[in-house]
Amino acid sequence: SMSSDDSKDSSSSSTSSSSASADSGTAKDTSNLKVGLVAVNLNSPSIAAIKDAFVKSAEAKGWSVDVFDGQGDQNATNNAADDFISRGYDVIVNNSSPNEQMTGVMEKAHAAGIPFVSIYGGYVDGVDAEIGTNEFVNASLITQEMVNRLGGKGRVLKLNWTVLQALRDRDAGFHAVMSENPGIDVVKEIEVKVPGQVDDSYNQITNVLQSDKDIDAIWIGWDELAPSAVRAIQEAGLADKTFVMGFDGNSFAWDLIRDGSPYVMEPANPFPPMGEKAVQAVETLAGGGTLPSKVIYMKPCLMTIDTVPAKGEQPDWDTCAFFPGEIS
Amino acid sequence: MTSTASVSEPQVAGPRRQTSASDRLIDVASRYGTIVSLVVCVLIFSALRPDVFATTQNFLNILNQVSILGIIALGLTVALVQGLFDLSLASMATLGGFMVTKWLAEGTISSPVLAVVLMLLVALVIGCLNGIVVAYGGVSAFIATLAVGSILTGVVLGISKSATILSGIPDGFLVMGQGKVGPVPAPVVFLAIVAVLLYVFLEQTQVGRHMYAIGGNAETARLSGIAVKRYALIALGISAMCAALGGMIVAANLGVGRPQGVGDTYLLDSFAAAFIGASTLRPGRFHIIGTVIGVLLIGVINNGLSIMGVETFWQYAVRGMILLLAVFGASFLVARRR
Amino acid sequence: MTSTASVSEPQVAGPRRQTSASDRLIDVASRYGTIVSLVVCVLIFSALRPDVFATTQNFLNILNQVSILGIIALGLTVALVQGLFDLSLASMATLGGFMVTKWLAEGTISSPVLAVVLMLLVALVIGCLNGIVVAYGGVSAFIATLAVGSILTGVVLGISKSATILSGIPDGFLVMGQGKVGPVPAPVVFLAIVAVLLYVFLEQTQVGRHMYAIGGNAETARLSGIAVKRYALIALGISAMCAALGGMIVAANLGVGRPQGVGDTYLLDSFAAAFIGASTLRPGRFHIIGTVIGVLLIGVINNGLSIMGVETFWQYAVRGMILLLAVFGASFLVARRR
Amino acid sequence: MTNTVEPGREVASRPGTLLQVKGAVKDYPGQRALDHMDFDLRVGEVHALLGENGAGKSTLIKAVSGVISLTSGTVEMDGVEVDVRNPQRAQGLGVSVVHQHGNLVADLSVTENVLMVDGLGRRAGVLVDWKGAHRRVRDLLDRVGLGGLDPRREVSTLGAHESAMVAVAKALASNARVIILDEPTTALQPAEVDTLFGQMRRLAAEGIGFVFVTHRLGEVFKVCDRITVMRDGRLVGTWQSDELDHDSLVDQLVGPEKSIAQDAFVGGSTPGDVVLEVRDLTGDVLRGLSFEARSGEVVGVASLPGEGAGEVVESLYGMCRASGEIVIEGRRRRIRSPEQAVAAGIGLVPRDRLAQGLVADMSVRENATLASTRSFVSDPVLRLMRRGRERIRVGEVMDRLNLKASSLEAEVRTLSGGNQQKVVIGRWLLRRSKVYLLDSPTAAVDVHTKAEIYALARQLADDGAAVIFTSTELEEFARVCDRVLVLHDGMVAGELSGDDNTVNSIMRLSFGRKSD
Ligand SMILES: Nc1ncnc2c1ncn2[C@@H]1O[C@H](COP(=O)(O)OP(=O)(O)OP(=O)(O)O)[C@@H](O)[C@H]1O
Ligand SMILES: Nc1ncnc2c1ncn2[C@@H]1O[C@H](COP(=O)(O)OP(=O)(O)OP(=O)(O)O)[C@@H](O)[C@H]1O
Ligand SMILES: [Mg+2]
Ligand SMILES: [Mg+2]
Repeated sequence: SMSSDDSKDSSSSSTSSSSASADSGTAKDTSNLKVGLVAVNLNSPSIAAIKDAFVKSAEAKGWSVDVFDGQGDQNATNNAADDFISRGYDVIVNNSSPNEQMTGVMEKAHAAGIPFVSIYGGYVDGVDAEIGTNEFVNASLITQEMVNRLGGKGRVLKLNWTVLQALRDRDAGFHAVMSENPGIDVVKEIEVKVPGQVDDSYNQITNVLQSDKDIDAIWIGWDELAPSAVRAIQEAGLADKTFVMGFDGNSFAWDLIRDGSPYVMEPANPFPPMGEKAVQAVETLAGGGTLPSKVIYMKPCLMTIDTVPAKGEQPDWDTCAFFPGEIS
Repeated sequence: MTSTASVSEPQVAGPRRQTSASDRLIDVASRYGTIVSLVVCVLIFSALRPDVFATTQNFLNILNQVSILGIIALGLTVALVQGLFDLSLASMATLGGFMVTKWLAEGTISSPVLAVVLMLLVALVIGCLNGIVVAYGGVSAFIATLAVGSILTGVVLGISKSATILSGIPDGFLVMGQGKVGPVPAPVVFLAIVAVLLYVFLEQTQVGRHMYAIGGNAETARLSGIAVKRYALIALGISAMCAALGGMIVAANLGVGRPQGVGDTYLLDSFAAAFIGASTLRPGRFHIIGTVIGVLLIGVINNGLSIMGVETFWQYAVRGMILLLAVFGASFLVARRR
Repeated sequence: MTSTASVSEPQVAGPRRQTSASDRLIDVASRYGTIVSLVVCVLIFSALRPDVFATTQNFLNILNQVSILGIIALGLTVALVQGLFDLSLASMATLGGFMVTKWLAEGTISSPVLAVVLMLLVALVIGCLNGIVVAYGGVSAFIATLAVGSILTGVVLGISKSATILSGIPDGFLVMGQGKVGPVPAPVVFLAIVAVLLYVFLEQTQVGRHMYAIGGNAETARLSGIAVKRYALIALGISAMCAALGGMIVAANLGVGRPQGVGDTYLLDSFAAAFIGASTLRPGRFHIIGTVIGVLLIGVINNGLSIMGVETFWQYAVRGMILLLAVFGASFLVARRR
Repeated sequence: MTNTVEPGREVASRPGTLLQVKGAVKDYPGQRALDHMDFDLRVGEVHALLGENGAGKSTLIKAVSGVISLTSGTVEMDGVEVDVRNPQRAQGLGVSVVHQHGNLVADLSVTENVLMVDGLGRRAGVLVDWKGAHRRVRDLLDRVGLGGLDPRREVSTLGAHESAMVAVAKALASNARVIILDEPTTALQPAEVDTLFGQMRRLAAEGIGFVFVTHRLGEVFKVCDRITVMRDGRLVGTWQSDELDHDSLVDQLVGPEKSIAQDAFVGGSTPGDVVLEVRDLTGDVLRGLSFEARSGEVVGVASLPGEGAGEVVESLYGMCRASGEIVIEGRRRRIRSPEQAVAAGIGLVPRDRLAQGLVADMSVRENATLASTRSFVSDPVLRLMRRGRERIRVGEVMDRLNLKASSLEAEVRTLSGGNQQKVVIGRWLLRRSKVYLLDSPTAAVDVHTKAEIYALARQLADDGAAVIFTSTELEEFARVCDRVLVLHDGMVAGELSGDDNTVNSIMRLSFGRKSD
């Protein structure tokens, strides 16, 4: 089976992978598929964006999609997927649940001959297609950009919640870059308390900045913490000195970047295109075809004050720059 | 003073006179309100989606969906019988799921059965510690279990270094969450066993009888020679064991040991189920059958609404309204009764 | 029974005899246990990090950090005085923060003051609805507010489409969370105002005293002609208003209107604070000063541990242990007293 | 139950009918508590409302004071029909009540309790005027003979008798025209009863009408102008109090089919072996008390409140700390908790039935077997309760106690007071206790049941147990006890038996005077 090494290739070639279905010999009819999509929590705007894009694109093909929202309960989400399988759906789509927590579902799907397609679930054996991003690579690149902005020297505060796998990958990227940049002093690595992350991050950063004003940058694991970090910096009177960077691509984070706040950049994950890409993968698999790679890594867009789209708009996911070097 | 012996009325004199029909209606409505709501919900969902909702498969699915909530809520019911709020059950569930997978994955313990039993014992000990703090320290259960819950959260995060256990979990353990007995998923089997055991325990045993007595009037129980304090240990021990069992089934179902957030999902819902139960059949008292009905009501609402494809925000709103109606129907009539 | 008329001794009043010194010590310890714990925590943290912890700046910082929890917990205290668990305060806080920022960002209402007042009124109405369900529907507050909380969650999610509001919020509103009065942050000012108002309300007004009467014995209060039901509306109305105010200050402080999770952060902690308070000064009763001490204790522990740079998992664990000790110290002695 | 018409003896100065209830019916699920009851109260009279436990007295009072609504029937004030839908309305009409249960909130101060109905009074529009409130309450306390009591004290720190008087003060606080007292004297000492009666007469002279409920018939003739007797929710009759004497009143109360042996105590069988031996009991009040009780004996323990009788019960039952030796059937027992007391063979019938004796919403059967569950378990491991056996044994015991309940599965709260008391006694019969502590077992119990309880106390002793008995009604000692220990200042002031066992001598000793 494919190892994750293949993924690097696919990420660069992902824009052209949609033609893969052509080579399938035993094409089945894919005109009215019945898709069961399970999401662990549709309250999250990114998960909801993936779902919306998937459903829209699937319905355009004449498929029917049934959506289950686990409302935070992974166990219920898995059971719902099992239920879809036993009710004879043609495809199971996992929207954003960690795939490692769905291996039982995959086994049942395979036993029933049903493809298991995952969006942003992290690749594990048993997934027929994973449409996602490489968080380790993205984190390494953006952290390097932070180092560059600091000119290789500075003091950095890090906040993360390493319970989630995607956030652990980003953490690994951070440490990989740090190990090569001895000039950067990691003042403190704070494990944020979840739930209560927004308030906790605000309090913890405030507590640090109270006694240590010499912080050049704050690295946060995901952009939900951005307003807290920005506010704590402003309150400490460090808005001109300390900057913040994070991840994900929530619109309120773009607002912060656009406003010229201390939150200066993040890689924004292409959630809506992931939904569309997943529909293509489903079509291929359900038609009896094979994908060139089981892992389809999508390229994020770098968001800075220069690249952030106007309010209410999306970046051009296909052509946007990822590497800072691509901007100029 | 001897003359009273001659009074020879039949000892058991029935109610003095007939109850009015409306009285009886109110009585029935207050006892069966939540059950009626449950049935109505099932009927409505069945009518709207007969092909999907009203299938054996889906009913098994509903049971499967609620099994973990059910196991946790049933344990909580034992604690609530004595008026003890157990808020540590969320982190107890997380601890249970995590520790077992850790032991098994790292080979500390190779037998899944042994690991599960050991974890249940650990939970029992922690629950008893809760009980000691409550009974002998005189701390209200609410704050004691909240504090212990915080400690447990810290312990799991410390032991795990926040990392989820992904691989090395033997199939013999996973079967606890993913296996089936005939058409019946394993978690449902566990739910049934826990429900029957705790029903017998609370309704049919001496200890259960004493627990209800303590819940009804602790002072009377104490003056009747019951060692009241000991029962807080038993109750919170059972509650902790059920929470740990629930957490282990989650871990077995997902095939991973998560270090955080497993139990929190079930915390408020398990209280909701028990409180719904306390307005069923025996208004004002927590009991196993009531909790089972509360759990089913929550399960049917969640399943029905999601099968109908109702938008998430509507699911929250409608769920709240149905809950309100279910309990309202019962209590409104009780209140009018005086 | 005729001969008794001659008995003319003075009525035996007052405690039977002198309290022993140890009795008095126990009494003092049980009343002041949590306060002592608070002082001890402050002293220890000050000794360990005098430069950082024991500064005016940091004490203001602690107050600022607990102000929102404090406002919510104080409102909850009013409900708890009557034994009403208000679980809707989490989503009430979320609703409060989100709606106001939405109105202001979209220009529905341009005056921040007007928006805040309007939101408080909306909260009052929702709280009163809670109260109506509880008082007139006879539903237990626990389940009623849980259900209403679910409805509110759904409403905010529906209105917001899960999107957070960040831009377009006027400074006039932000000042509520970010402004200062002299060196004192605005949230602390709000906390102080709420604490004083509710203290006077509960201790010095007829309505407040009636609430304590109802909390002490609702049936007696009813027989005494207090319109008991009405007070559930008032209490849950106040609780909802405080929750909404807390939510608005959160929004103003960070400058974002979040559609979920704002209030949940404070739910258990506000109960914890109130329960700690109920083991302070007047054991067994909820009161404003007690809750303030509970809030401060939580705030000092969180701040101190974070300043000491203790690892997060230790923070959870140590916090749990300190809470346990603080309340244990008090209650242990009370329990021994009988 | 013959004459419902009372021969008019109208006094010119008090002509008006203040309150009138006509055809009152109240149905509870399974039971009709009031059955076409009629009642009237005149200006300036004290009107006794009597009946056995469960006759419907409290129900009638609740209907008049807006606590419950009648199924049918009317209430008139000053001849005008009124709708008393809630307690507030009743107060508006000038009706003030001391309810039988739950009159005070233990957590609150005396002032707050006394002024709960009337309001504390305000200063500057909003804030409570505490000074004024305390002043008003001090005046009221003065009037009920509690002049020295600090109105700021919490009610939970008061003695039972003080609470009772505070409850009366609460009723007097509002400017009521009708004051209803539902068993106000249950916890009162004789002197306090007299104080209360003095107040009632004074206020009656001012034109206030009193409804007075009691089970102590002596009180009725002392203070009441008229007497209404009810039975099974129905009116038996209304009389001027001088038309009845004690015996004819008892006949009306209990009805034709029951009769009460007037002389309950026929002297016990000769006492057997010593069952209980107490040596050198020392506690808060007790100063080295020693006594013994033999099988077949009913031993009374009397003292003024707070002078030791209560502490004897509490320390024998492990409810308070006391030193000394307790020997039961020759074995020295360490009793530090009720659990150990029960294990030693002691059973307590507590004074406060509802708070300490019963689990109100459990069944008769479950309440009865609460102390003896161990003898009903299937096996030592699973310990399943054998309900069939429970039912049989409880049935036997309750037969013996002559219990009246709709069934053994009825919730015990639906029973009348006397029958509830029998359930508690039955609990210790099932446990086969050797020593019974009967702590005011006849409080709030009707004449008929009282007689039954006296007989039971005797019977327990005759069956071989030792019975320790206390009461707030001193003449009960003479009716039940073989001998009475009178305590004064924590020590035995004297022991009375036979002809010496009289109310007067008990009282004299308890005040520390030697009996003549
Ligand atoms: N809430 C209730 N529900 C059902 N039955 C009730 C209720 N309250 C009273 N009863 C019944 O109504 C009858 C009359 O009760 P009530 O309290 O009026 O008696 P009472 O004359 O005051 O007796 P006591 O002398 O013991 O106080 C009793 O049989 C009682 O069991
Ligand atoms: N005037 C009196 N003379 C003698 N004994 C009395 C008198 N009045 C009451 N008693 C006795 O007092 C005892 C109960 O009184 P009470 O319970 O109020 O006091 P106590 O129990 O000693 O006080 P405490 O419960 O506070 O310790 C009974 O045994 C009763 O017979
Ligand atoms: Mg009565
Ligand atoms: Mg006493």
